[in-house]
Amino acid sequence: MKPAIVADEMFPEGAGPYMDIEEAGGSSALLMDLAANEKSVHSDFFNDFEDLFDDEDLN
Amino acid sequence: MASALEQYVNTVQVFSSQGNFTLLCEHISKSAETLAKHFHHLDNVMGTLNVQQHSLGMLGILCVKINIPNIPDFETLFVQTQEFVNLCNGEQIRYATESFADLLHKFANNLIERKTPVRGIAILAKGIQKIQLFPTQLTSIHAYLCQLCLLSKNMKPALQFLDNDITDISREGGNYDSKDFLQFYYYGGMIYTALKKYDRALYFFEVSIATPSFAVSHIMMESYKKYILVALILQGKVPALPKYTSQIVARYIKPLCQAYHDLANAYSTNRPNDLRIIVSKHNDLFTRDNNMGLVKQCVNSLYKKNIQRLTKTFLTLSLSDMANRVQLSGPKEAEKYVLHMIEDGEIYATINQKDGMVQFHDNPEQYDNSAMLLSIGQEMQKCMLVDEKIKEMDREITVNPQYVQKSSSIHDEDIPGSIKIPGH
Amino acid sequence: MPLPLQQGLFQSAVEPMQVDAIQEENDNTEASHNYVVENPTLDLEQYSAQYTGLAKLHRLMFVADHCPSLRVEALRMALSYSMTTYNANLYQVIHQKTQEAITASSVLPDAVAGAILNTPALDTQWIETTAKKAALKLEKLDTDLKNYKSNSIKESIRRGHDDLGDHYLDCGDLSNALKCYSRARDYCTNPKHVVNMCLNVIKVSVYLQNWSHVQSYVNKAEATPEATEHGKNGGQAIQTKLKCAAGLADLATCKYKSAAKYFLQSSFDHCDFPELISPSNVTTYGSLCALATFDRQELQKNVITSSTFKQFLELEPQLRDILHRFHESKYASCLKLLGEIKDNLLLDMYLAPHINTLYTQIRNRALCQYFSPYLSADMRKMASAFNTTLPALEDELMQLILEGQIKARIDSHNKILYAKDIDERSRTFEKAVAMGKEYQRRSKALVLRSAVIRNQIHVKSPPREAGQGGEMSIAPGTASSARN
Amino acid sequence: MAVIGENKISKMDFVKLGQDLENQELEAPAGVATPQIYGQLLAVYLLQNDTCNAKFLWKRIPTNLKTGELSLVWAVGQKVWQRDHPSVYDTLKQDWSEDIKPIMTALKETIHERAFKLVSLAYSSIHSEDLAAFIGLTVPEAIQAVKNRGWTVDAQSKIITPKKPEKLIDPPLSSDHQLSVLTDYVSFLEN
Repeated sequence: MKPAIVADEMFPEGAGPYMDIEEAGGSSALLMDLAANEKSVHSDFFNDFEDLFDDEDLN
Repeated sequence: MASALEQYVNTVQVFSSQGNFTLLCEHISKSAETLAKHFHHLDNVMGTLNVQQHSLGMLGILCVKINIPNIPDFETLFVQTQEFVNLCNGEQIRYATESFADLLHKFANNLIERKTPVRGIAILAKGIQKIQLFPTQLTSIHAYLCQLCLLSKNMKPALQFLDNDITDISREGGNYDSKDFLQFYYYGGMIYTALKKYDRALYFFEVSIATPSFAVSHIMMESYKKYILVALILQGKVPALPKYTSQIVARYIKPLCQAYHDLANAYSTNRPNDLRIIVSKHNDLFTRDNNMGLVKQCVNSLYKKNIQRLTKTFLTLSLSDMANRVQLSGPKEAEKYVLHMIEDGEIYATINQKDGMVQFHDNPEQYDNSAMLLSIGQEMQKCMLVDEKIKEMDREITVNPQYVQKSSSIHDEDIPGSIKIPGH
Repeated sequence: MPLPLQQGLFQSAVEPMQVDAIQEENDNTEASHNYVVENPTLDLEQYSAQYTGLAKLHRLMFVADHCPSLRVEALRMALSYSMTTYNANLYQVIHQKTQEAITASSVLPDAVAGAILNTPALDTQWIETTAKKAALKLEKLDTDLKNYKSNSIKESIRRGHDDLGDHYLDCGDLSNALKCYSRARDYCTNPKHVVNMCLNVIKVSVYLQNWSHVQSYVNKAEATPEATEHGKNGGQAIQTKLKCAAGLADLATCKYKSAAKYFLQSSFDHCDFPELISPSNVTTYGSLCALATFDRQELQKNVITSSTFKQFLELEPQLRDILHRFHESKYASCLKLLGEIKDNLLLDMYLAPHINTLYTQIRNRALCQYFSPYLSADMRKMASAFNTTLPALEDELMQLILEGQIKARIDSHNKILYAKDIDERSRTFEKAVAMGKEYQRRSKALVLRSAVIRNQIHVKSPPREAGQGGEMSIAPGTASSARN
Repeated sequence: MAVIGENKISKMDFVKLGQDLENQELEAPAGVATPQIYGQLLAVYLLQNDTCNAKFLWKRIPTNLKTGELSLVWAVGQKVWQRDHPSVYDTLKQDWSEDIKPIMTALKETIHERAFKLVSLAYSSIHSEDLAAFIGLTVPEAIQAVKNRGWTVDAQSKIITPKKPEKLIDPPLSSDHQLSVLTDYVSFLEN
């Protein structure tokens, strides 16, 4: 599926490095690759905040 | 003082006075090792430099100091960094934004380790302003500022940066990374959520999720979870993501958030009991994700949504009927909900205690007064402003040599630079 | 969505079509397969007589599955009918079911019950001879076909395929039947043959419940010139078969309005399709779908005053009454009559999954029509007109208002329903303001996205490359490592 | 340090005061401000009905400082957050120190006024007991107060009929300015 992106059409040179991969029909292979290698990133990003959104927590 | 240090001071002074900052940066970068060797004397070196005239030289020293493991006298470094950020020359610093940002990142991390994140807020805020070319430029320091604000539970100082709609990103020597970007929008979304500015929060989470990606980012995944919850609180449903969202989201991130989809599905039945069942089913997971507070807000918002649905159907309704229909405990609780919703402008209604009825009204706004005209006018101005910005970008592209080359080689018949502007 | 898989259907080079296509779209109907009908007034003998072949067997088995009181009778009829076919497999299945049904309905131990209640014994000899006969016939037909092929007589080859298809169908081998029928396609020499081929494929596809297949072959047949005009009577008969099949496919895929239109185009005098559908089915399916989806004018013009459909309605006087009462706004008695025939309808294998949806739509339509001429209506009167209680009516109305089907508000205090005009002017303003906000939001996102792309921000697969760029790094080896 | 006397503060100054206090907190040595700063800022947030920021302020105050008057201010904050009007007035009944007295006095007035506005917006009739609790007065006081505002009180049932809030007066528009703005719009839309 060709991504219909308004902004990307405006920056062909900027979009190049990765848009080409998708448009070349390589996206499915890429995704398989992802699944096989468990390519997850940022798993160590700082998210150690307590629950800041509890309306009943007034202490 | 070792002669190497004297030479450093000398070079800094000479190059600075000549205004040869590119060469100076190169030199400073080469001197880092030497400086580190003599770190006991660095404070003396700093004493010989002028913070305004020799900002890059100072920065070089501070970067070395902050990189020393187990910083011996952090308090001194804190004061030095504070003074430096407040007084340094922004024009010089912009020759080394990467190092400046790095200094502040490590500085922030040190404060976090020392459990005093609040002390960094004012300094990072100042630092952002020093290296920004204009207020809508995003730097990597933004994310750290948001992190400090969240950690110290002092959200307000971040708003002056969050409220600016970003139009450009500081490259910081090519070091600006998607992680900085995602963190800024995720933390920013959290800050807006904490302050109950849900509309803006939703936008921030959406930006995070729609970032181009080729791997599963945990930041995007956490953003997606909160996106669902905030969307339910704000709109009572989960809107579709922008169509340019990466396929990674649909293929990998969505399946990893099944509990949140279950929640959204239960919400869409409009039945609070169904929702409660799902909440208790996934109670542990929501709590582990630190999202239980938001989940509870979702449950509460479903009652409100159901009351809003009643206003679309009824002219009058007794409070006890209302309590029955929306599964509240009784007329007292129903009255409380109605009262709060009237106060927040979420419904238009009046309570008649004499007979225990609620009367629902239409929005009293008739769009026939000058206050409304003014406000529509202001909205119009904003649209025109953003439209102008897009046109300007369009013009820039039209004259971009690469674009011209590419578009003329592919389709000769295409008119270059015709952007599809949403809504036109 | 099963659609992408279907694309393969016409692409395969060897076989013109794939047979084991998935049963699609059946999941959007009501899932309750385990209901039980207690008190039907169905005359099974008469019902069964309307169908032949697999239609008869499938329908009888469906009745048996859902109606305990008719189970044994239905299975016995199916069992004896199956012995007139070559379908030994189905015979054994039905036999097994019959035995179970008889035992279950009795309190006696199995063996005793079998003897006393006259359970038919499994006719192993029949099974054997049938299998043998079937094999012999298959062999003969196969040889014939080979001969035709070697002589290259197109018409004979076509007939050979058709005969083979008929035989497979008789044996209950649907996939091979479909293959043979569709292979005949290449040997069609005139439009009549094409239509014939289509009808064969349609028939098997209905048995397979492959509705998209049914629809596409109906289209194919209808696109064949002359075929439908050719010989006035024959043409109308074919037309009616096609309309019925299309109606069935649309009903099964919940396109009720379109289904109604197809059924209404059937010609009563040429409605002869016992392998699929009876004239009384056409009446029922057509009436209910029309009631659920037509507005007053459509109902008047296309159903009530339609001279062809009038003939159909003579078959089902109850439905004729229901239609007239609905049209005369006698909703209470109309809905009551609908309730009375519901049990029988639940025993119809094609209608049963849609009954609740259709009934709800009919009721909602009635509620909307009742209120349409009023500015305000007394809900007490309305409740009695619809044979319901005030709270239940309030619930129904609430749902209809929320769905936008009735533009009104409920005064629950005085139990009055008020028509509600929408203030178009305010709504336009509201919309404009909302659009402005959305425009700003999307434009901001666009500007930001362009910045993201300009700066090549995207989540990369690990490991991360070292930063490179125009600016100098003062502190060595720090910036990039620190933030990861 | 913002030391404020009872009479030195006008309503408009609260915004400025809040900003000063926020900065003082950020500049505080070792990241911990004085109870006085926290107390005043908390009270100002409540006055501005900025309950979110009030809540987070309370959450970031070091535990050892969450005592005395500071905790009393947050007792008010809790009730404001929960929109428990009758209890708000109870918690407000304190002998506040000079540091925050002017803010708390203003807060009480604001809440009282807010309650009046809400009742007139949300009720077409209300029992006098409920109203009294809502605006923090005794029933006779409340009846007198609403009579002063021109609301009607049923002598027998003591049910009160609030007067609807007046529509805001439309700001006048200069037609010259309007014309030029409209011209802009039209040219924008035509492009």
